[in-house]
Amino acid sequence: MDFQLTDEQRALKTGVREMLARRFDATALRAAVDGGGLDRGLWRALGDAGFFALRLSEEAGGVGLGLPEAVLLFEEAGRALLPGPLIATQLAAGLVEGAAEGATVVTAPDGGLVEWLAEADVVRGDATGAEPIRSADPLTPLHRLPGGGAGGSPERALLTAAEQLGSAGRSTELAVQYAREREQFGQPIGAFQAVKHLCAQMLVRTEVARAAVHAAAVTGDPVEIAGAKLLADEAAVRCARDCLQVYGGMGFTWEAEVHLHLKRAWLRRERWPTPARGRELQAAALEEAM
Amino acid sequence: MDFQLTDEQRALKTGVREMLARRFDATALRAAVDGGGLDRGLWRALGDAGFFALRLSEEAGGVGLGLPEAVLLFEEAGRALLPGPLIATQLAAGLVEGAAEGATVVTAPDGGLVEWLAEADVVRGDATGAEPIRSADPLTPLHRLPGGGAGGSPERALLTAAEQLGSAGRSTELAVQYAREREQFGQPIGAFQAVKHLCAQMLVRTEVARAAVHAAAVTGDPVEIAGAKLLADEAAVRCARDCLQVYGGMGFTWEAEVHLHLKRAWLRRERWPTPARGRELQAAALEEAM
Amino acid sequence: MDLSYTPEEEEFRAGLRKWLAGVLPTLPPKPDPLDWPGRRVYDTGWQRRLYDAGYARVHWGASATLRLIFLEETERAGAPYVGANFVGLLHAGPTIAAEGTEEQRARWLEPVLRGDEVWCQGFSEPDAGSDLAALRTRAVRDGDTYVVSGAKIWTSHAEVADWCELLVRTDPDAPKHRGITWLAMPMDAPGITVRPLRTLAGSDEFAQLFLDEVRIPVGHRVGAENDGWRVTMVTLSYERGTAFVGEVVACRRVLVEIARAAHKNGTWDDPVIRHQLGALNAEFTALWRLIQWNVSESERSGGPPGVGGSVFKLRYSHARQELYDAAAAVLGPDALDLGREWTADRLSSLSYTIAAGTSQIQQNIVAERILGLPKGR
Amino acid sequence: MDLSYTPEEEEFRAGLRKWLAGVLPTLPPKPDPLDWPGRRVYDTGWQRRLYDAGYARVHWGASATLRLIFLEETERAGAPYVGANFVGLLHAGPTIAAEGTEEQRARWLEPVLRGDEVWCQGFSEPDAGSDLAALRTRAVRDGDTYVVSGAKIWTSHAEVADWCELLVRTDPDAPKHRGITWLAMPMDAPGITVRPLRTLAGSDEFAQLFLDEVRIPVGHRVGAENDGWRVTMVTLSYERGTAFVGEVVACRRVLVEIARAAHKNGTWDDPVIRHQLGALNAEFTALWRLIQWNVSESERSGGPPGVGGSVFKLRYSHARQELYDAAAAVLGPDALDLGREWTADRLSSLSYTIAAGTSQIQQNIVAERILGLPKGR
Repeated sequence: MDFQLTDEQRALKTGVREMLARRFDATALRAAVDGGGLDRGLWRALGDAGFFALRLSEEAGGVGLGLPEAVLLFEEAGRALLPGPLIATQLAAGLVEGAAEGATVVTAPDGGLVEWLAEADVVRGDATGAEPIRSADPLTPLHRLPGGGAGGSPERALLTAAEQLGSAGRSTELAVQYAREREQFGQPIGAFQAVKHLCAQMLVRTEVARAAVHAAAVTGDPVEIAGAKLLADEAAVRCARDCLQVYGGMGFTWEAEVHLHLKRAWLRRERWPTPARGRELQAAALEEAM
Repeated sequence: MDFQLTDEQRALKTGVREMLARRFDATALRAAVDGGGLDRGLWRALGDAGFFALRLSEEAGGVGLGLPEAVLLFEEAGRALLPGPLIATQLAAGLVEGAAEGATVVTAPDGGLVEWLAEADVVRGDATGAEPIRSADPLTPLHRLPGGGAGGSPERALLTAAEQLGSAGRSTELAVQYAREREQFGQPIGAFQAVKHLCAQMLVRTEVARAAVHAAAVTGDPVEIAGAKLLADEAAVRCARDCLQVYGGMGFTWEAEVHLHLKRAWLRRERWPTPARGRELQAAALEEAM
Repeated sequence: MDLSYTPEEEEFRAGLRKWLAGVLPTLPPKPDPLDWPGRRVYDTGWQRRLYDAGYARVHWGASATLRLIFLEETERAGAPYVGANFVGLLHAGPTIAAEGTEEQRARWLEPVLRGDEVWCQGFSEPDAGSDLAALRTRAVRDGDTYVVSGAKIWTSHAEVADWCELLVRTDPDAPKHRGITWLAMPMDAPGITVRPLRTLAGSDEFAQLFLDEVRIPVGHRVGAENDGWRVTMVTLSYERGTAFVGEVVACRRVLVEIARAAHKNGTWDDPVIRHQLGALNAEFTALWRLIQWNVSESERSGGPPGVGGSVFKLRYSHARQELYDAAAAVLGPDALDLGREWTADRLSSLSYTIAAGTSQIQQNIVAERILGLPKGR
Repeated sequence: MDLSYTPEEEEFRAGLRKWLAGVLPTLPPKPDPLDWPGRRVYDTGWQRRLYDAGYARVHWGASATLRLIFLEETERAGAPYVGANFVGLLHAGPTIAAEGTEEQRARWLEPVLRGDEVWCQGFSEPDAGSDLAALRTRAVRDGDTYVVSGAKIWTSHAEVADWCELLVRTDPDAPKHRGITWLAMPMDAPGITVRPLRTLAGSDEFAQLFLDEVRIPVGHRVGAENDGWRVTMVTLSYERGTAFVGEVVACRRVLVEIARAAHKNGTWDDPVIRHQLGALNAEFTALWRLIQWNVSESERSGGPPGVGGSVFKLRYSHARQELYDAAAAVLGPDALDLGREWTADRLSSLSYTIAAGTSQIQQNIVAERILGLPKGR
């Protein structure tokens, strides 16, 4: 048993992070927030880098890696606030032409919502009757499906959890950095216990979620995945929330990155399984263990 | 509108506090904790002081006061950890001979439990099949009734809420006092924000519960009473819990007063309406307001 | 413990209700949220009607109980929000009423009550948020004028205000609380630049002010030079007092609406949701009672609301956020729809544990000033 | 990311399981909780069986993964708890193994592993709780002997221990962390008084030690004089590492039992209860994975578990309290019955956010040592 990342996994993570820092920097993020639509060039670049083909076998032209590696990728995507129907497109690789290469943008309904419906080339699943809504997340255009969301797939849930985990980590990082730099009452606010303990709890939530998400990626067990999403949802939402509290007024501006994490975390929490559904699934698992 | 206490109410509160300090001091408390049984002398003294006859009309030999005054009395009783079936006996005044004078000890089933069954002279209500249990609260012998608890009366609920409120206030007071005196790392622990904020939240919970309980005493409205008990239950349990955290190891000893408040608060929370039931009652009230 | 109102108070309430019922249908349509001049006209027009009907004076001078009834009834009736008159009626006005000279009161108070003049607030600065007293906007005396330079943030209605209540540093060498002065700055003075500031809710409700050698007459100073901190505390404790009355009434209404929405979409059948809403019902009932308690206390003491306001603010700001979290739980995916009123309100609610003193600062105040816990070294 | 075990590890697990299945039915009946000598006999007897079967060495020296498997399997099989051997195996033992001389290791380690000698701990003092380094028990050098006077608190198994790992102050003038020394005190030395200390759970599980000029040979010192703080930190970080493995396994079992009880008394039909238990299932699964992560990390670094143990402890202590709160919610009025196992366990769980570093202290550690936030002035 060695639950740490392998050297290859570390290298993959670093590579993706660097690629995203280059291809989706602060300026690109601002442009996306201000309603730039889906950046097809970036999508293609992601395809070229193997983002979508990651789990496709090498014979099929893919990278041939597994769920744990996909989780690392989506953590980085969540951390960078990368926009677009990333998960649906990766899951379509090998099934929908052009998806693996980043030439085709694929979306799919999830939890009563469809992301990027107007910009997608292919919709997997039934989006009949979808109506556009004014999305609370400036990085994700949304359509609302009539009726509630049906079930979902554990793989989608796991990759969503990975995005939440990356976002939670980033919110923690932002809060800590701000707490080190911002001075009030003659010292960095991070020297005050109230702020210190907020940050410590952010780290705890993130690390517990990380253990859950990584383990679920290794086992692929649907119950463990549902539990991982539950913890990752909570980590992402609460870390963004606490980061906002650490930032104070400065986090309340449109320019700060903080609110983007909160809104995206709220959105991902609506994907299957929602926390209420996740708790029911966990309870059902307990029932089986009786 | 003047929601503050009147001068008479203040005097009553002070009078009861002083009487309890005299008649039920630290030594008496320790004796009661160590299983002294019900102190009949104290019971009689409470009767003489008008504790039980408080709401009986003057014509009937009572004090002729109302629910708000009763609430102040039971706040003090909760604060002092006064043992015995106080509420059942006060509610029996004028109905059960000797109750008003403190000559008769009256108990009544509540929430699936009966307090002081073996020591009571009169039981109001059905205690058939009651079995003794090892009570978690060293100050209250308990019997368990078969089946769950039936409904209860708003008056009982209000007076229970008053006891919870008094206990919450006392836990807050204990924590603040300890935080001022206990030194660690070269300063009183109350100078650390973590401890400071625990204490501040204790006060907030207590004061919100106080507003709720006092208002419910004035209006006598059953829904408002149920809401007051919900808030007072939470204040009593969480303040005792936080007081324990402020005390650290020192609160974990049998000798410290802290645990007695926690255990009694847990017990009172089981009286009707329990928090779950209280939330349902509040939801039902919302439904009516629709 | 008396929650009943006097016959005079009941009469005031009945008269106000009747008046509101008559006047509200005659109001013009609400302006677009981005139309600042239109909002000013609308808000001050409403204030003028209140003034003419004799209700304007309820904001200061009158008893706290009458103010409570006024805020309760206007909110209940769906009357316009205080809006552009907020700073004038609830911040600058009370400050001038308490600390201004006879002449200053005569000059500034009446126009606020009549809706003739609008005030904005210039307290916070980018580097002085929680630590408000660390503000650095400088005022240098030049004869009978202060020359002011610096930057302010979180100013509402700056675009359409006539006056700005400004905190400036007049003595940079004094301990930080002792070198601050309160000035009334005319917003048409040369050297003022207003730049809109977008919030996370996507609104341009606030602005930044940039001040470049703005000249303000010494006669516009309220209180003594370097005594501005004390002068300001009057305003802030006022804000923590009855300023939220209308909001609590509104929250109780929203809670019923959320319950109605839950009935409609079936989530009411989920006990988890039902308990969440039930707990909030108890919470907001208690907060209403706490307001009544605070008002009674301030009536007795005769002064502005005490630190008890911090207790209220701590709990209310949290409860308001829980209310909109509950709304989101009921709405499910619809909570992501900005077209829903509660979605925007949920975003604004996030500022409640931050603005006008973060919850962390409020907890320090409660612990140190009410509970007497020592300051840390 | 590999959660599978090596063939050797699987073999170890299978062998242990088989051995446990054979040996557990042959154990004597459990002693009464108040019978300290009986408990010592029982606990050390079990340790001796482990030793004879070759499993004792798993506590130190062996890989953290083998220790993990050992703790998991013994707990799952319902084997006796470490009990009286706790301090020897998990505190004093690892300290001596890491910091003792060749001679000290030879003298003290084997008897612990064989269950021949029992250790207790003398760290905390009434005035040095969270601030452990403020301890005041004095040791004065007299030739090749330390003469020790003072008082210790929260000592388990003091009545039946052979040795006490003791922290004493040897240099009162040095900064508080630099004047502390670690000593092994024989419990039969003259001058030691043991007084039972009753906890809020009503048990006499702990004792206070009063030391009156107790003479301890210099050769019983582990590490250098005045270096005891560093020596001790090894022990404490060990405690925050894998010490809770068995408990997490036990918590997962208790959770299933609570669900069973909920089924039985009908509370399972209440979604509020069901969601509470479901959330705990996710929580304890994650805590188990976090343990595996921490063990992997310590295998890689080769040293004792790092500050990651604080992350685990913060979350676990809270989760354990939530577990027993959930049990109480399921039990309803029966939660007030001390005859129910969970009622007593709920009371003990209250110490988890306090003992071995309060949650407040742990959060400081996480914030300062992991996140690099500055210390307050």
